[in-house]
Amino acid sequence: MQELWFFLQLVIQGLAVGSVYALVALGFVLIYKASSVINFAQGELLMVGAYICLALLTTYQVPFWAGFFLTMAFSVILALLIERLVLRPMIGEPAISIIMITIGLSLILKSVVAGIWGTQIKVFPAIFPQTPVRVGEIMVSQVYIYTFMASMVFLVLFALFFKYSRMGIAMRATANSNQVALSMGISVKKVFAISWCVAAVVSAVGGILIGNINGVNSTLAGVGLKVFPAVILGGLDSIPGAVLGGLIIGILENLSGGYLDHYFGGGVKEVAPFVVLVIILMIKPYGLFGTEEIERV
Amino acid sequence: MSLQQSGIFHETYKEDMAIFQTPFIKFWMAAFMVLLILFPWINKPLNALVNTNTLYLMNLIGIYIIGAHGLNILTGFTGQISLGHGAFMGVGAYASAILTVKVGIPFWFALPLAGLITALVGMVFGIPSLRLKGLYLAIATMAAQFIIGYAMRNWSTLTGGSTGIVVSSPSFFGISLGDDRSYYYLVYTLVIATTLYTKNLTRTRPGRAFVAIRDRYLAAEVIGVNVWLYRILSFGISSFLVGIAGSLWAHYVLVVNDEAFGIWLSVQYLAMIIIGGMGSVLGGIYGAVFMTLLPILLRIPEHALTQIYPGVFAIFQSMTEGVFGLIIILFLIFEPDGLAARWHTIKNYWKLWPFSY
Amino acid sequence: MIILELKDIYLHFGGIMALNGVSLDVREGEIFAIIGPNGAGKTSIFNCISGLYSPDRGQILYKGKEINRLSPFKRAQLGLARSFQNIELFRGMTVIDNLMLGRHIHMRTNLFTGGLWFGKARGEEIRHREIVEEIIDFLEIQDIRKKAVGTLAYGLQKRVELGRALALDPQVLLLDEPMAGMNAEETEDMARFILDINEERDVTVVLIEHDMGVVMDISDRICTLDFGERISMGKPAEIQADPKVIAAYLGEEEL
Amino acid sequence: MTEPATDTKKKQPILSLNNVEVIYDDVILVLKGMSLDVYEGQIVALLGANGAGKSTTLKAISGLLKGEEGEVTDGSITYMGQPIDAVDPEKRVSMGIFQVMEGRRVFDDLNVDENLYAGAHTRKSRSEVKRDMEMVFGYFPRLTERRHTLAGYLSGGEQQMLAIGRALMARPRLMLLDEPSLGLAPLLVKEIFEIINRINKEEGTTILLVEQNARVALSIADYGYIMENGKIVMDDPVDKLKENEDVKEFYLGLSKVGDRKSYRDVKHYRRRKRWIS
Amino acid sequence: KKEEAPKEEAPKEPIVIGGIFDTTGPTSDVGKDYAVAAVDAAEYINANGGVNGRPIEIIANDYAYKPDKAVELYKTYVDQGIFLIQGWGTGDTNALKELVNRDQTVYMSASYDSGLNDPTKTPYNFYVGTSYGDAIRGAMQYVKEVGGKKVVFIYPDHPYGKNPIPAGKAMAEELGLEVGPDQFVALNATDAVSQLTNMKKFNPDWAWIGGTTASTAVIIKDAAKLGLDTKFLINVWGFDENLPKLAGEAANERAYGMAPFTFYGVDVPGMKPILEMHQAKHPDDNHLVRYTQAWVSMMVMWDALKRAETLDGPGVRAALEQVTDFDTGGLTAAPITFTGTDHRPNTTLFIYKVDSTGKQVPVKEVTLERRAEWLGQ
Ligand SMILES: Nc1ncnc2c1ncn2[C@@H]1O[C@H](COP(=O)(O)OP(=O)(O)OP(=O)(O)O)[C@@H](O)[C@H]1O
Ligand SMILES: Nc1ncnc2c1ncn2[C@@H]1O[C@H](COP(=O)(O)OP(=O)(O)OP(=O)(O)O)[C@@H](O)[C@H]1O
Ligand SMILES: [Mg+2]
Ligand SMILES: [Mg+2]
Repeated sequence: MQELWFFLQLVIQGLAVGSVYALVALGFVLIYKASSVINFAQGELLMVGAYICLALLTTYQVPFWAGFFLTMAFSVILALLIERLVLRPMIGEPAISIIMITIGLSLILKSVVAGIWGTQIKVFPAIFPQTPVRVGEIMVSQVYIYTFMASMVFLVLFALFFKYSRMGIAMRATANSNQVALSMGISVKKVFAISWCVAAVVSAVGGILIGNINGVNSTLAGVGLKVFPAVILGGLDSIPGAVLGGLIIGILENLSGGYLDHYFGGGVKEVAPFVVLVIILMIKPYGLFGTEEIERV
Repeated sequence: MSLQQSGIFHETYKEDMAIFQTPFIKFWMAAFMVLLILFPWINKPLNALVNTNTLYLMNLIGIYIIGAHGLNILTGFTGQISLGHGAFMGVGAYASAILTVKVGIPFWFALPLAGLITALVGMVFGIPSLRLKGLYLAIATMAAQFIIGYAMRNWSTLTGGSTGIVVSSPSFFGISLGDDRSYYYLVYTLVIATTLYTKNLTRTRPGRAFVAIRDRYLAAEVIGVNVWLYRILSFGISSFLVGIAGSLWAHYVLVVNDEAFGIWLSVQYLAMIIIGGMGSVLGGIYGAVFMTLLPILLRIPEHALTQIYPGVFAIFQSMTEGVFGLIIILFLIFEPDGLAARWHTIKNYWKLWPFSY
Repeated sequence: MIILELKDIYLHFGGIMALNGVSLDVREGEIFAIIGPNGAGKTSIFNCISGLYSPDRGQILYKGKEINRLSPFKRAQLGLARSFQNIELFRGMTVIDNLMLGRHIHMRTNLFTGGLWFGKARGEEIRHREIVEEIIDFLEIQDIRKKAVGTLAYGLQKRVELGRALALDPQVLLLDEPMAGMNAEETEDMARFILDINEERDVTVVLIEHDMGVVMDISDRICTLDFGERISMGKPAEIQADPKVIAAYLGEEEL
Repeated sequence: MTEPATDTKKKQPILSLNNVEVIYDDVILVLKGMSLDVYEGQIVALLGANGAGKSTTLKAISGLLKGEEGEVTDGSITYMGQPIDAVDPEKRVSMGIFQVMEGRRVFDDLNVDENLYAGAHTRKSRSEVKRDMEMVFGYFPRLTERRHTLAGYLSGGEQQMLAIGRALMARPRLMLLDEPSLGLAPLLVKEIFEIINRINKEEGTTILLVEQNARVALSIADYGYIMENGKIVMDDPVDKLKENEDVKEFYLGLSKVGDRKSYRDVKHYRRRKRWIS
Repeated sequence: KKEEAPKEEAPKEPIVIGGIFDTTGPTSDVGKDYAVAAVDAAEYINANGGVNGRPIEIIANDYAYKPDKAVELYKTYVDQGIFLIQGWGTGDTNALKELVNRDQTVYMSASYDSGLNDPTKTPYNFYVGTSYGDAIRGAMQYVKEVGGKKVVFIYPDHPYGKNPIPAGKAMAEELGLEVGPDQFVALNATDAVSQLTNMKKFNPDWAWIGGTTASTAVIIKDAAKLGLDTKFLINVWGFDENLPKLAGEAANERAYGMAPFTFYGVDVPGMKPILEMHQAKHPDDNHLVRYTQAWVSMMVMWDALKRAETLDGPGVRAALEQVTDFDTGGLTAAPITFTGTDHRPNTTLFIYKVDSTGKQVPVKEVTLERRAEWLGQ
């Protein structure tokens, strides 16, 4: 019995943490789907969002909801700036250069944040009720429940958006070929701008939620790295894949931490997802839901 | 209009295939070699200027050049992005350290062996490349990065765990290569050898097959390239070189510790070849120089500022990383094809000058 | 003698039957054309022959031996070369390098000798370079030999692609719409090249082409496909007169 | 340059290129003073050998050069009386210029329907788009059965149909067609040109047509330009052009006497005649 | 000798000290404060007569916690003739120990790794905080004293976390404590539920945490969430002024810190100059105990420099080895003593706890024997 509770606790906690990953992965996939850009600065966007909200709430004493929306507004502005200054000049350049650009971007964001707010950990004022929810012997913080809900809402919104909206189709077209999209009158700039804005907003939401869990400092951006196994597992360009991938990685981490760490001396939690990832990829090379690259001649 | 330079006619294909085609280039190449040989004896004034040990820097640059050639073969030529080369370099470093310290093999055997071991490990982690494409493969190599990193930390009996292994400097017929100057000659002998090797490889059959796989693997297969084999070979040769770099690194820095071979190193390697110019042998060199020098150069103004306002130095330090990022971005915006390409366009321009069009 | 034979080939993609029991045979030394409406399955036949698709059912015989299970590169080594409908050149490389790649199967340089260069590798490079230059002369593309193919005009790329296939020294050359995108004069050149390849180099040519002027003129035999099925096969004159072919493909107008 | 046909003489051209120079990669000069006028409602054919710069000309007009390291360095392009050199390519589409790019550039990862929707990106009314979509499927029944297939899996000809269908979805004012007949079966070539003719006559769409199949092209065009090596070397109303001996020989594939010859009879490597060399 | 960026009107050439700090890397949350303090202390030293009239100058460079960067900086310093270094982490200090030994460079680290205090192995390494090994032994001793029976060790997969564990286990065994299965929580962990759930099965009275403040807060919060009764003893880098803020109420009466140093701002004589410096230079900044740690290291170094017979590595080392009962003005739990055979600064530390109101208060001072067999362990 106790073993069962133990297992369930691990799974539930995995789901909880996984929903954080899912949220970040969503923003990531969004950018990828719209522009085939692999965004290495996803974690930094999240961190910036968290810091902005924190500054608003603590330094400027803004009430939570106002602070929340101001943070969203700021994220949009930041995304527009990034798009205008950094990505637009790169339209039409090879994907790998753009990847590198986002790495450069992550360095800048990180150092600006460190320059403004320092590197010490800051604590979020408690926004969500602190008492964990309890089911039997299982306990989950409420923040995670909100995170889970947020990722589900975004999941549905994005999936519909890409399938049916004019802009959604334009975005996928752009990802396929900037050049041809341009020839359709699709504004590649606009597509980039919108996708970055939305991704920044999603990330900021994620940042605020995660910030609430453990406070905010520069290592927060590290969550960005978790995104890779998640999205690849789900399939790079799949919205449901991102969410599912995030959840699976969360669960995997917790289960391997709970059952294997003991035998291997720590750190299994961090690598186990990658091992599973490689195995799954060998069976399904495009992840669970990723679209296959078309290879006909 | 053809881009072939006018005025030079090759009578044989042999001449047409030579690396240095004009006396002009040959002359400068020779001058450069002389400078390279003399450098350890004339670097002192430079040290004070940039406030660092330039010989140390040169050695690091040399080591990274070898590694960058490796990654360039895999990513630049074969088109398979690797985010695991930091770890592969670590494999080379650990292999060499274990072989010399624990097994007791002399450095001169450990060096090529480390290369081979890394090649083997690289090929194992290259197996997914038979099925995975593009970014999926890139992330699979990132998995290699984390898995190897984990092994380095946790396989304590072999790797000394998180403390690492302390190694000693190699010696050459009784002469210790422990100081920067003699190590310099060791490193640069290998830099030249690997550079020539890479250049030659990429302009002959295997290199062309690599590029063919990068550009269009289906077509490559149809014209008779064993895509499978060459993908794995590319991983192998690429890891071999980076393993050599790792071994050199280990015997220079004298301590092997997993922290040095994290994902950041992989990213840096990638940055080197992107900034230098992918698929260009010179590109690997430019990139390694650029990525190693830039942070050092950035320290100069920071250092000056620290002297003036000692209290605020921390802010500047956090900024240098940002400036580093900024320069990478500016660089890619203004020179998306890398330094080697810039050189290429300039060269083309001058070839045709004054009739540029 | 029959050099290449397809026996009852079936191939489907999801609900689409791309090939529906196609059989055909190509005789050594002839120019054999495959025609048919768009989406009839012509390119799919090529893909089956060169090993990019594996048919659901049926046999592919080359010189009497079944090659169904061979991987594409092995088939190339046996003497099957092809060009593609959507040009599949190595865009980043120069024309020379593209053609040198055509020589890949005839070369032996490996990771060691290649890296060392002097000695074996250089000699081999020079020998094969001579062969490649010959092809360049033959196709009259001397002035672009050092250009990156990605920047060449469409028509020239087609020519380079032909050159690359030729460099394999094939016994059977599969050409997928070699005349597409060419004006009358260039079509004429291309036709001439194909004829020369066929006559002087003794290469069997299998041709997919929509330019009926060329097809009817240079091919020895023609096979017509529609909806994955062979609707006729025979001499050009027979095909031209076949009402089924006219209805499905040629249209009423005279050529 | 000869004067354009008399009936269009007074009108302002809808599109005019004046001495345009285009350079690729900062060094390769491809268009060397290209001039050309297209009048509203016309079908204008642009012919020329491989590498003459036809596609480059179209890309200069639609603004798609930038993505290929190309640049208009001299001269001006005017559309409806306004210089458009500084206008972004996507803006030019909303101004009514639409290019069908060479080599069937469909969106591989989108299905046929979505490709068509993407073509209609600049249009507002959903119901009209729906209607036009049915029209396109009417033109190309082959596409109807492949509606939900990803475009990347289509055969070459099917992709070409899709590329043209996509252009129809945009309802442009000036359509730039780069080798629309590429890879299409003879029957379909005829149909396509009929469609082109029809949208020109019925919708009044102006068309600039680059086509290697000169016979068909000249059969529907009003006016023709022949370019070589980055310049226009000849331009005339079609009727006149068709009578030109050189055009007959090099573009229509007719020998001096005017009948067809066999390729097997062509002796090796005649010296080509070129207008400039 | 190099003379770059000389201080204006400096009477004499400054003594240059190399700094290898983490101000941007993963430990920069504490590293920055440490670096600032080192620079401030140099200024204080110069204002108070310097080293027999000669000013000192500290070159504060960031190595972002990368060992190879540290080696590079180190080599650069040595090349410039520098023989005295203020360094930082466990990984890099260990990485450098061979070189340090070879070059006879005095290396004062912020890593209190016990492996660095045996002069027969690392004659040029010094530090001023109670070693991690002694801290963990002290913790076990305390557990025994308050009647604890079962302990578990929680630490990251990282030299700082791992190195002292064998010492802790040996001590626990010696004292007859029951040791449960180790738990591993990464420094950047965002939750520790799986580990704590695992630990719950053993249900220890006390658990040792060998992480940094951030991961410690995570552990403590999750422990509270899971309703564990276990109390935590936290190593020096995991217990500072930020902990109660981060962990909130969860830390109250649950978090105990092993503290070799007096917290920033506590009213002891040694804190006076620190506070003055703070007022003068950056009154708005907010400092942690890390500031004190760097300050003490600099003060001990100053003391040795003043007494050094020759201003080079061996000279300063000899002077440091003569430091006897150095009075830190209450900044450390006990005075500092080095000898030629023992580089353990002291074996005494405070145990702080977070009380029920969230304040960090000292509860006890533990002193260990200076057993010879514990040297370097
Ligand atoms: N991206 C590019 N970079 C460099 N040169 C280019 C580029 N695109 C085209 N060119 C060159 O410009 C010239 C004209 O090319 P263009 O594609 O316009 O020819 P075209 O007349 O359309 O030929 P075709 O009939 O074969 O399509 C060619 O010589 C080609 O090599
Ligand atoms: N890999 C694939 N996946 C799905 N459908 C495919 C694939 N390959 C071919 N098809 C379908 O099979 C049919 C035959 O295609 P194929 O390319 O052989 O036609 P084709 O005769 O070459 O036509 P065209 O003259 O237009 O090139 C087409 O309807 C095409 O859409
Ligand atoms: Mg086809
Ligand atoms: Mg063209």
